[in-house]
Formats: sequence, structure tokens, C-alpha cells
Amino acid sequence: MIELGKYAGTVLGAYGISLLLLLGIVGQSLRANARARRELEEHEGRG
Amino acid sequence: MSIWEYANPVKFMRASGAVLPWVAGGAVVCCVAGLAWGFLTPQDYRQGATVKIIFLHVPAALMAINGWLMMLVMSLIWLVRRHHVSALAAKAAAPVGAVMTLIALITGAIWGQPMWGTWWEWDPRLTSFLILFLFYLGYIALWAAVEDADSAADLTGVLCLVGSVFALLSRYAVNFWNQGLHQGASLSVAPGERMSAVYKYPLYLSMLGFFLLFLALVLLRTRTEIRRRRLAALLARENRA
Amino acid sequence: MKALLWRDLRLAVRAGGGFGLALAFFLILCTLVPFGVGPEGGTLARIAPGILWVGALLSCLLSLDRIFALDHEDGSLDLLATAPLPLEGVVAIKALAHWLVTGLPLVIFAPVLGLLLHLPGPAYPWLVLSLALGTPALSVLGAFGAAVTVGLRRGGLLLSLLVLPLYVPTLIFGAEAVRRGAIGADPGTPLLFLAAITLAVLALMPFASAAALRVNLR
Amino acid sequence: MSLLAVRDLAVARGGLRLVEALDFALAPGQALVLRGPNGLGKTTLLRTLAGLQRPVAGEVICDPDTLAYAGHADGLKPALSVAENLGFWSAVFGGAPVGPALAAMNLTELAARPAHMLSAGQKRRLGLARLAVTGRAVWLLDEPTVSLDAASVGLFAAMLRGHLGQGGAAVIATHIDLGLPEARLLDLTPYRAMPGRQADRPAGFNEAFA
Repeated sequence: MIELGKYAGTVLGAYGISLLLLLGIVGQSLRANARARRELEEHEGRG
Repeated sequence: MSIWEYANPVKFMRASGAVLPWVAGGAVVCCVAGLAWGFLTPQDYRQGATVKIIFLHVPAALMAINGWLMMLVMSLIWLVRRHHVSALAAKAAAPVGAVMTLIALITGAIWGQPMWGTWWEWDPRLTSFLILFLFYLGYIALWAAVEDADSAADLTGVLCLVGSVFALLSRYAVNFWNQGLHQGASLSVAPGERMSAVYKYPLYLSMLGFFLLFLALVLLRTRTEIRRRRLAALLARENRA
Repeated sequence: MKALLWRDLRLAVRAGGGFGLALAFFLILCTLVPFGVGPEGGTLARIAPGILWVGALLSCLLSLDRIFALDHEDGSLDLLATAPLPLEGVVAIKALAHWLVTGLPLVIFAPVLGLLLHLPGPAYPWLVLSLALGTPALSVLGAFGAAVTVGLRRGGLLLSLLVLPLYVPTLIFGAEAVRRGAIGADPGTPLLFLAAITLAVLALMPFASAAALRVNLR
Repeated sequence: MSLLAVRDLAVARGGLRLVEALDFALAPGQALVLRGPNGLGKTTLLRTLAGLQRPVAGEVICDPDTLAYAGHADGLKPALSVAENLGFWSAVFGGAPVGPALAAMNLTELAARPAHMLSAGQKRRLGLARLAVTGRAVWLLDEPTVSLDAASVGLFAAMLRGHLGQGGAAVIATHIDLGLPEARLLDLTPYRAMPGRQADRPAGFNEAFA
């Protein structure tokens, strides 16, 4: 385990929140894209 | 063949589909490597372990500004050349830019807490980013509020131009209003380098990672927008017939 | 152009609404602040410049959506757009009418509210001057926001979200001028910046507003 | 010499073409009555002619300072009187006297009444009287007779005929017979845009992505 000293909470908090936000936008983008693709394919498949 | 060929939705879909996996893969590799490397750097003698936050804060801040610049360029292309894909790319970039701004703000606040002794300091740079975040929110809200896609693209384009001028103006006004505690730009190519190589290379790597991540997200979201527009267009045509 | 200005002013006077409302709002706001921060004179005197400026700004915001919304609803805007007036001129005149109805009374009334908030004596001329220089910019920027949101349902809330960030530079320089006046420093620099912003905004924003209006009239 | 001509005109609403390949010309003294089912694009065509929106293709050939547009809404301010409302538009359009216009639509007795006290038909009459004070040659009228009674329709037809007699012209979208035998009829149905056809320049997002 690497040494974070007295700022452990600060650093881990910053990394945690940032990664959470990044994963959030990535996940939202992927979900939205999958949904748009599915809806479009359904529509085009129908005719 | 001119670059404008890629403004055609079909060509854009094909080209972006081919490029996206590579950009996304690169983004993941560079982000993970850069951030992990950054996390493992030794402590700074002055800032202690908090120096590790820089590997998030600086790239996010860069991408926050980069996102708005990209929106500005895309809006200009839309207003001048009327390429629909560029309007959608501007729309796609906004939420990504807003999240980057938020990350820069939050990491800035967390970093500032032990350094300045307070969670939020009305420092010019942080304040400017807060204002930039408000501009992002307004832009996203306007896209969401206008129903007709053509009007929405035009109105947000005009808003983006006006907003760019005022974001810049606010930056100078805020500087005038409060000289800051924030340290100067951390990356300087000037002699008398302020940052040692230990921190510099991981920082470059995570900047590259954030840039690729930004690019991948914008490409992906533009593809989403194109698909949504296509669905809406097909429905509109069926309603007509 | 003159006819349009007269009509807007006459409508504002007859329909009531805008004229007194902004002033009343300004008064209420400045009454509420001491309840929030306590009646201690020193504190009030210190924050008075900022409160007065923020109050003026919010009062101005209140009536922005009326600049174009009513004309849009009753079709006047379509007719004005096809009239022999440039749309940029229409926007400028309507912003001017808004300023005369909202901004000017605020400028005149602000010193009275300054008394309520213990504004230090030397600051009064700078308060009036900075508001007189700054409020036209608020009206013109507001007209832009109103032009962008004119056709929208629930446009009012969005209007605030779009316009308030645009008000930041004006607010900073305006309040700074009063603050410097209050402590006896030289308010010249912020006043110059304020005037520069107002002039630039007056010259350029009508074009952006007219462009937005044209999109919304399509 | 025509006051208004359109060549190969296409107009769009919501990013989809409604009417295309439209050609016509209006000489002084002529009136054109647009016919066609609801939603075909009569209003859109009139707004395009008035310059409120851009044509998707083709061109409108006219001097924009000769056009007067009257849409569904009359552009009246409820707080102002009839004479004040009309006086405002007269001042905007160059100061024609309001008296004759009031008389033409039988509004002289109502001149001092605030517009919010008018009936729907009276409001419409006031809106139409506005056309007379614009001094413009080409009137673009969108359903001008809505909420008018038979007598008022007669008044309007007489005013229109007078306007045509003075060398004016009019394009009118209406479903009723105005009693203007000299007016040309233009049914827009044959000009309805074909949805499937690929356009060289898309009208908007809906065409660009369809």
C-alpha cells in the first residue's frame, strides 16, 4: 500500500468522486447510444 | 475529397464507427495508465499527497475549456455552412464538457481544502470555472427546451457565440474582482521549470487520456444524436404520408 | 421607431405590471436582507453596495420575459418583422423601453434604499452613476435572453438561467465601483470597464437578439 | 411587370417540405386565392412570401417593402383604443391617415373603445383595417374572414376590391367565397411535396436524416 499520509481522505475522495463522474457520463452515453440504436433498428426493421 | 464529406451523416457514421473503438481503447489505456502512474508518484515536499489530485484536476480543466471551444467551432460551422452533423456534435460535446468542468471544480475544491483551509475559495480561476459551468447548464437547457430541431440548433449556436464572448469577459472581470490564491498555470514551457519530471510525464499521459476520452465520448454521443434525429425524421415522414 | 417606443411606454403605464412591480420587488428585497443578516449597521454598510446591485439586477430580471412574449402571442411581432423597421432596431427600441420602465426607476430609487442599508455617504453618487451606466446593459442582455426564449413554454425559468451568467461582468464592475466609492477609493477604473461593457453590448447585442428572434418567428 | 412572382418555390415547416415547384406571378389588380386541405402549407407559403421564413428552394421575386402580411393573430394591444392601435401601425408604416381605414371596416364609432372590449369579429375587422394604413401594394392574407359575419365579409370584399382597383394585389388563403369573381384560384394540392424524393439541399434536420 502506498503512503498517502494525512491527506489520504482528500486524495481518495478526489479520485473517487472524479472516477464516479467519469463512469457516470460514460455509462449514460453508452446507454443512450444503445437505446437510440435499438429504437432505430426496431423502427427500420418494422418497415 | 474534402473534409466536409464527413459532415454527411452516413459518411460520418461509417468513419466514426471505424475510429471509435480505437479512440475509446486508447482513452481507457491512457487514462488508467496516467492516473495509476500519477497515483503512485511520490509525495510533494510541500503539498504532500494532495499533489496526486493534479492528474485529475488539470486534464479535466483543460477538457472543460476544450469542450466549450469545440462547441464554439461546431456552432460556427453550423451557422455558416449548415452541416447538420456539426450542430449535433456541438450538442453532444456540452454534457461531456459540463462533467469535465464539474470534475475540475470538485477536485479544485478538494485540493484547496487542505491548502487554503476552506472548501470553497472565491479564487478567480475556480470562479471562472463555476461561471463556465453555468454557461454549460444554460446551453444544455436551451437544447432541451426547444422542440424544433432546426430552431434549437440555430438558437443554441447564437447562444454559444454570445456565451463565449461573455465567458471570456467574465474571466477578466473575475480576475479584476479578486486576485487569486490559485497557483499559476502548472505546466509551463518557460525556463525555470516549476514541475519536476516525476509529475510531468504522468500528467502528460493523463492529459492525453482525458483528451481521448473526451473525443470518444463526443463521437459516441454524436452518433447517438444522429440516430435519434434519424428516428425522429422517419417518424415525421410517416406522419406526413 | 418613435411610435414603437411610445406604444411600449404607454402599454407599460396602462397595463401597470412592469412599472411599479420591479420597484416594489427591489424594495422588498432590500427589506428582507437585514432580516437575514441582522440589523447591525456596520455589516449592512459593508454589504450594501453588493445588495443594491444584486437587487437591481434581480428586479430587472423580473420583467424581461414581457419584452417580447406579449408581442409574440398577439402576433405583433410577426407584423413588426414585416414592417419597414429593421428588426435590430425593434429589439433596441424594446430594450430601451424596458430600461425606461424598469432600469431608470431603479436608478432613481436606489439611493433611498441605500439609506435603509446604511450605505456610506460618499458612495451615493457612485451608486447612481454605476447603476445608470450598468442597467442599460442589463436590459439589452435581457432582451437577448427574451428573444432566444420567446416561443418557449416555461421560457421564464430558462430565461433566468441564460441571462444571469451574462450579467456577471456588469455586476462585478458595477458593485466594485460602489464599494470603492464607499471606502473612499477611486472608482474610476471599474466605472470605465462598466461603461465599455455597456457600450459594446448596446452596439452588438441587438444583432444577436434579432438573429434569435428571426429563428423564433420561422 | 408583376408585383410578386415566385419561381420553382418550395416551402417547409418543421424541416419537411410541404409545397414545391410552385410558379406564379401577380400583376397589379390581381388577386390569388389559395385553396387546399388543412396542413397543406398555405400559412407556411404566406409566411415565406412575407419573408418571415426562407424558402427551401426557388425564389420569391418582389420588393419586400411592398408586402403587408396579416396572419391569424391581429397584433392588437388590448390596453390601447381602436384608433390608437391603428394609429400605431400607421406611424410604423409611414403615416397614412386612419380615418378612411376605420370607415372602410365600419369601425368609426368604435374608435375610442379599448381593444379588449371588442368582440372577436370587431377585432378581426380592426386587424384588416390595418392593411389599409400600411400603404403596401401586395396583401398577404391568411384566413382573413375568420369570425366575420356576412355583412363584414362584404365590407372586407369591398375594401379588397378597392385596393385591387388602385393597382394593388393580394394573395389570400381562404375556404369561403369572398364574392370576388375576378380572383384567380390556385389549388395547392398538385404541388404537394413528395416525401420520398431526395433533395439536393435538405430543408432541415428531418430531411437531412431521413
